[in-house]
Amino acid sequence: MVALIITFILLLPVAAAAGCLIVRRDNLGNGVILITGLALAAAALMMVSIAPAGLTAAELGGRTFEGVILAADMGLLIIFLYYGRRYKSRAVLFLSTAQMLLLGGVEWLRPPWVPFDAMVFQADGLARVMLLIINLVGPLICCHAIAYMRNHERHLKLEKSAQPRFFFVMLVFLGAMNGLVLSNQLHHLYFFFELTTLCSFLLIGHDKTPTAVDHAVRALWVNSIGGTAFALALVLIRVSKDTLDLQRLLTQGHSPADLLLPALALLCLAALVKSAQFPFQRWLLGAMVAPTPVSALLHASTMVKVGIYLMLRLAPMIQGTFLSRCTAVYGGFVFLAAAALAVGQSNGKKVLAYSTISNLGLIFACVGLNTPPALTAAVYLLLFHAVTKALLFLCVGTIEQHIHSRDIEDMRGLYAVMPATALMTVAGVLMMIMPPFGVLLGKWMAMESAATDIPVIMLVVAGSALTVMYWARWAGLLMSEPVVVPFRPERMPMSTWAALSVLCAGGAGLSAAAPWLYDLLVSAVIAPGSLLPVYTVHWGIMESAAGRFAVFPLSLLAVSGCLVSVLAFRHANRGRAVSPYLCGEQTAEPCVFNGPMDQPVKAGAKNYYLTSIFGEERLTVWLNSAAAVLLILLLGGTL
Amino acid sequence: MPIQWLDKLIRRARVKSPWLLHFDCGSCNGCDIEVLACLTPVYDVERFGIVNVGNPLHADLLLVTGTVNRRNGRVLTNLYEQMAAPKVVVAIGSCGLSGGIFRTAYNVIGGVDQMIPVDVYVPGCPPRPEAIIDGVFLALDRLSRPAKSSDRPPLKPVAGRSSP
Amino acid sequence: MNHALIILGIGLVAGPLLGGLAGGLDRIVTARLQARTGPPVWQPYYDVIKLMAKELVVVNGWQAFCVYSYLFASMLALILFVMQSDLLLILFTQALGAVFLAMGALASTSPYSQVGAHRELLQILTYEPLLFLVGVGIFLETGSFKISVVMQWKDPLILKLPLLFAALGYVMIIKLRKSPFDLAASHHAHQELVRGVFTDFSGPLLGMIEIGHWYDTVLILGICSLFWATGPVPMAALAAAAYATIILIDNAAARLNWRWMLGHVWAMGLALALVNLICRHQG
Amino acid sequence: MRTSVIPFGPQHPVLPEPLQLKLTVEDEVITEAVPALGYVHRGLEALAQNRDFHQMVQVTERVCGICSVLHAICYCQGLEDIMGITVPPRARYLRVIWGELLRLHSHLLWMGLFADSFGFESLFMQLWKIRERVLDIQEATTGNRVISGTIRVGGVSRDMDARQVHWIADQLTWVAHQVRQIEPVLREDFTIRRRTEGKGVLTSAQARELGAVGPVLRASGIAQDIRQTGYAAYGELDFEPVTATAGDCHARCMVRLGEIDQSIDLIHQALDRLPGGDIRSEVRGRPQGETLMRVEQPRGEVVYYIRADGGKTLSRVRIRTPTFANIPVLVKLLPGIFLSDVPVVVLSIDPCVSCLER
Repeated sequence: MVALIITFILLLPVAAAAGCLIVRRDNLGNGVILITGLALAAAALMMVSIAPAGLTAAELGGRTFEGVILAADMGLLIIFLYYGRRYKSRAVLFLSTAQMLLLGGVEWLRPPWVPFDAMVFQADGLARVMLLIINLVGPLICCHAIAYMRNHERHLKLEKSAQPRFFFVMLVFLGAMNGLVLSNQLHHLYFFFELTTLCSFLLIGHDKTPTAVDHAVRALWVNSIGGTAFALALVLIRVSKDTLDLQRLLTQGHSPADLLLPALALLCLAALVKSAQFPFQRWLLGAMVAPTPVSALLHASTMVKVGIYLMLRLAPMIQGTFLSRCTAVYGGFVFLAAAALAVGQSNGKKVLAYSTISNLGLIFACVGLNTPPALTAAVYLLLFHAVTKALLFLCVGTIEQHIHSRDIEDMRGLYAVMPATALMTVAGVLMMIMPPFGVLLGKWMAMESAATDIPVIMLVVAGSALTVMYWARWAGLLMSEPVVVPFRPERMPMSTWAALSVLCAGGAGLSAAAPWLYDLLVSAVIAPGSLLPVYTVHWGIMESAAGRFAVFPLSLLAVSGCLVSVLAFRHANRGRAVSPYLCGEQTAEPCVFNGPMDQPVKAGAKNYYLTSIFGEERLTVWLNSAAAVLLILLLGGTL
Repeated sequence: MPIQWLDKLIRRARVKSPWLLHFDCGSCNGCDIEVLACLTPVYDVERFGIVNVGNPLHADLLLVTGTVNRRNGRVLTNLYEQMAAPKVVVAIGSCGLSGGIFRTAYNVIGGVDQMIPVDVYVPGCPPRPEAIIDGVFLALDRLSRPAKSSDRPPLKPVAGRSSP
Repeated sequence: MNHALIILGIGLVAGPLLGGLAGGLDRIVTARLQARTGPPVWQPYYDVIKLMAKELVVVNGWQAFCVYSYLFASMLALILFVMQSDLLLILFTQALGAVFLAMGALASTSPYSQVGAHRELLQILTYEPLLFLVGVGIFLETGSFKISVVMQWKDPLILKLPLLFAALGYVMIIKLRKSPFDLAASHHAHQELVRGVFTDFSGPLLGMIEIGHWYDTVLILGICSLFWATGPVPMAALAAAAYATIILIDNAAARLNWRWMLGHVWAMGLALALVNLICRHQG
Repeated sequence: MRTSVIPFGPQHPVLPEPLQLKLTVEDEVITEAVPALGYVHRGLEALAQNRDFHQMVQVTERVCGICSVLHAICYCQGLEDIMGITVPPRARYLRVIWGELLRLHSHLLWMGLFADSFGFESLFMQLWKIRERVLDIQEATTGNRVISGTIRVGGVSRDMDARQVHWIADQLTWVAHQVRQIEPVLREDFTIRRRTEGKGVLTSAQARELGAVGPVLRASGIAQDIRQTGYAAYGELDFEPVTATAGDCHARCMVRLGEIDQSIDLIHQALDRLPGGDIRSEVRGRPQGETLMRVEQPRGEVVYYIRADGGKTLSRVRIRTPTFANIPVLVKLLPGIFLSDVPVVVLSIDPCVSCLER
């Protein structure tokens, strides 16, 4: 049964991708995508409902599989080299060559040895959480992409549709992610890690504009740094240990004498690069040129989470080390720094990108703290951030196609134009910052667990305040213009509507169900052994020694409060409408006052972006330098 | 019975908490500084719960000083329309009543009642703070009565009210 | 269950009762400091009753949504406090209220309202870290974020966390909208932003904001009183003393601008908190 | 950087008078300020053509309720100049006393509003409490609190007896004592200095170039005071113009604070030296000719140009008020400051829109 599901979940996306490439007919292709999505979601849900299990090497044909993976690895690197030559990127050429040499070296010196009884693919607690994210959020984003890409190509006036290629890569990516989280052998994981890099590169450059290509190449070489670090780590582990098996490494633990700790530091570096932490954030910012579903899938919900996933895997091994402690401070710093930069942005997608980096930083901080409560916080943040951020990205994508701008200022009063999307955007924003929603639950857990670590908590509280600032002003101005029109959903394609509303409802529903998720999923990630659970759950109230969060009661109250507020909104619309205060010089036109020489003047306040304090040009250099110092500390500390 | 009691409470609260908006139409400042003086320690109208809120959306009481011309008349009407009912208007000073000494000047339309309905007229050039407070209390008397829509004649169309 | 309902009732009533009273006393004390007599102590109730009975005048219906949410969050925060729940959760809930108020102000296009909303957000930005650090400090002393545990703590926290209490002073001044930090909305409109965030709220909505502010006042004074939580008398005394000090500062200071507020409060407040925390827990 | 456009006025709680400033703002920093006027314009000067020249005194007093006596004095001095009337010495001294009382109450009023503009409400209350005493003196000596109506062509219409002179001196001693108590707050208080120092700086060269007048000019280090020309009885009294060098809002406040002391001193001097005799000379005939008369008001120099053609009414009265002269200064000072400093800088020139627009 398990073997079947794992094989299914790995091979179906690839098969469907091939199908997309072959079919080349819109309706049929869309059908393939939708059915694949449904099947993947069902498979992931089934996986959650059965006991942890896996596939052993014997079941996969032993050495043959190793050979396939090695060949694929080399194939990937050759593709990298090809793109490096084509786009004249020395960095890519150099880093890919280095990886080839490292891999070849390890193969030649001490080939990875996978005993027949070793697990190759394993679905344990953490993998199941990741599978849920990938296979529930991923297909929804693909569903949204159907209409999005149609509009996108209409807008670009393409003669020959590039959609088959687009969906091919998207689906391959889903398969790669599934493989990545299921892999139990580090060198297999490396292959999938590189495969996601390739998918990301192809999707960022999808539009083939000079900017897109430029940013894609940047993403490729920056991520190659991570790949190289990963390959180097493989060599080091291989030299010091006789296995690349994650489970065995975990049970063996580490001894300071061997090279495991530097190897772990290198893996940590690979994770940071993949998650676009400072000072590697530029590739993610550049990646925003990609069509928005790509940003949602790769650069918010799933691919950037690979770093977190890797760290969560390694967390038990680095427990109590300087590396772990350093990661906590580093993560806290990135949380603050990226939030500060987000305040200075008016480009919606950039705000989302910085917010993603910032939240990933917070998760890194939690992983670095490496206590059971902190790891619980990390898993909750991982889960809810993926859902909420996917929703927000898709909303911005939908808005952008409608108003042809992604600038926050242009979204003023969006409610009058796109009521449904505006409401869902506001809901998404509120889910990011407000109790009782999941992201805040995670943040609450993070704060409670970070409270004993004074440097980290200082960074986290400051970053948290900045986060509120940039989200709240965005949500506020969506409702800004006087609302006179009755509620009337704008016309949007069924697939868009379905994706947005399922994500929105799912985010809210999952938030309310967070206490049950704890027993179902999360506790298995944190305490696979016989440790006592961190939180006790009863009546939907999560309680630990340090604190208590009444998730379910608060959710009920929030729902009732929201209903009352909606009634108030409807009631208020029946009140007498007056123009806003304009010092007595308002005119019949909204927001226009009689100015000097009796001329009408458009009044209006724009948001504060505080560029003199939080400007990108101003801060980035300093923040990057600080992050680099922390990073050197993090890597150097292990030697 | 509870309704009556509530009604009484509300009317009492209205009398006890008049928030005023002061607008200087075209005054010489004489009346304005006397209005301001009402707020200060010697007269201290906050004793009666009167607060100068400076915002039509919050105010119950519109104190207008000075003569009306086309330009400030437009502002005056705008402010009056932004106020939430129940509201009362007190015209202060000879100019606010009729145009006063400037009545014959070329840019003067006349008193405040040329633009908006006035409830209480406080004469004087300028009226003393005591007189202004007295006028406010006369206006409060009106606030404490149940408001009828017939109390408010519709605004007269006056040239210059809407922007050109 | 009965017990819980009684506590719920106390939470609901304490806000308007104590908050309104505190508002009335504030106005009398302020008036006396200004050589005036001032209004009767129940003046805030008159104001609110009057506002609630006014015509419903709206600029944008979302204001109503936001105001109700604000009031709801403020009530919830106080109820959670009275139920001796988790301190961080309470802080998050009150932040929710503050954010809704700012969003309500953003819903109006008037520049005064908009600028006020941004200043409100900047104020949240300024005081939030300090408020959370206060929670962290209490946690580090007592080992729990639960107020029920803090209330059973035998020693007055202020003796251990004096600098953190000073940092809380900044928060209280900002949160109670007092000079020198009443930047987003002043009690009496004589500032450049008219009434800032409140500018475009009118009648019943303004009344509800006022009630929400009562809840906020009681909550912040309650958090302040946790610093001497050995019994109801010292708690009340500490809160009263802090409130009186803040009124005094309010009357002896000009309003400063937000740049100064952000820079000064972050530098001073975070330094105070950091020094206090490090001295107690890593020294 | 995103720009916002904010209408500041005509109805705005910071400005008691209707004046609109269209402010363009970037993150609360003003980039452009355009004033819009005309809300208070009544057409006063034209009234001179249908009032006789005695009646016109009452109109000039109402150019502005805060500068009332000094407008009347300037106008009457102009007519006296045209008609060659010598004003009795007692009337000249009484004019000085009322003029300085007016300056006193105007400066206290301004200082209160100024305190209010940076949010120091209790200071506003204290200053206005002191000011009430000055108004009491005005009321006791003229019969009216604000607009006195005692100035006539050829002299004044009311006298004061010895008992009143004594009483005024006592009251002023009290006022001086109160002001001395508040002075350190205005001078030293951290928050006030934070809000006023370095805000709206006007160099002396700029002040000259833009034609600033009054305390604004003197705060930029230029010791120019029209009272030094010696009109009314000023030639017989001892005083020096109060100046400051910084040219910012705090300096303007300090100049006005100095002038409060100076006014109290001048009134004391005038009361001490108050000569006996008539309070009004006889006015005969109709005026003919033209004149230009300057008087120092609380806000600075006011200029009256009067032309009479021998009729009962005057053919032209032209008033150049101090605020009119200071508006270019204001427009120059606003760009570059914070939105929160707009009220402080606007009030620092002590704008009198009623004067400005007449």
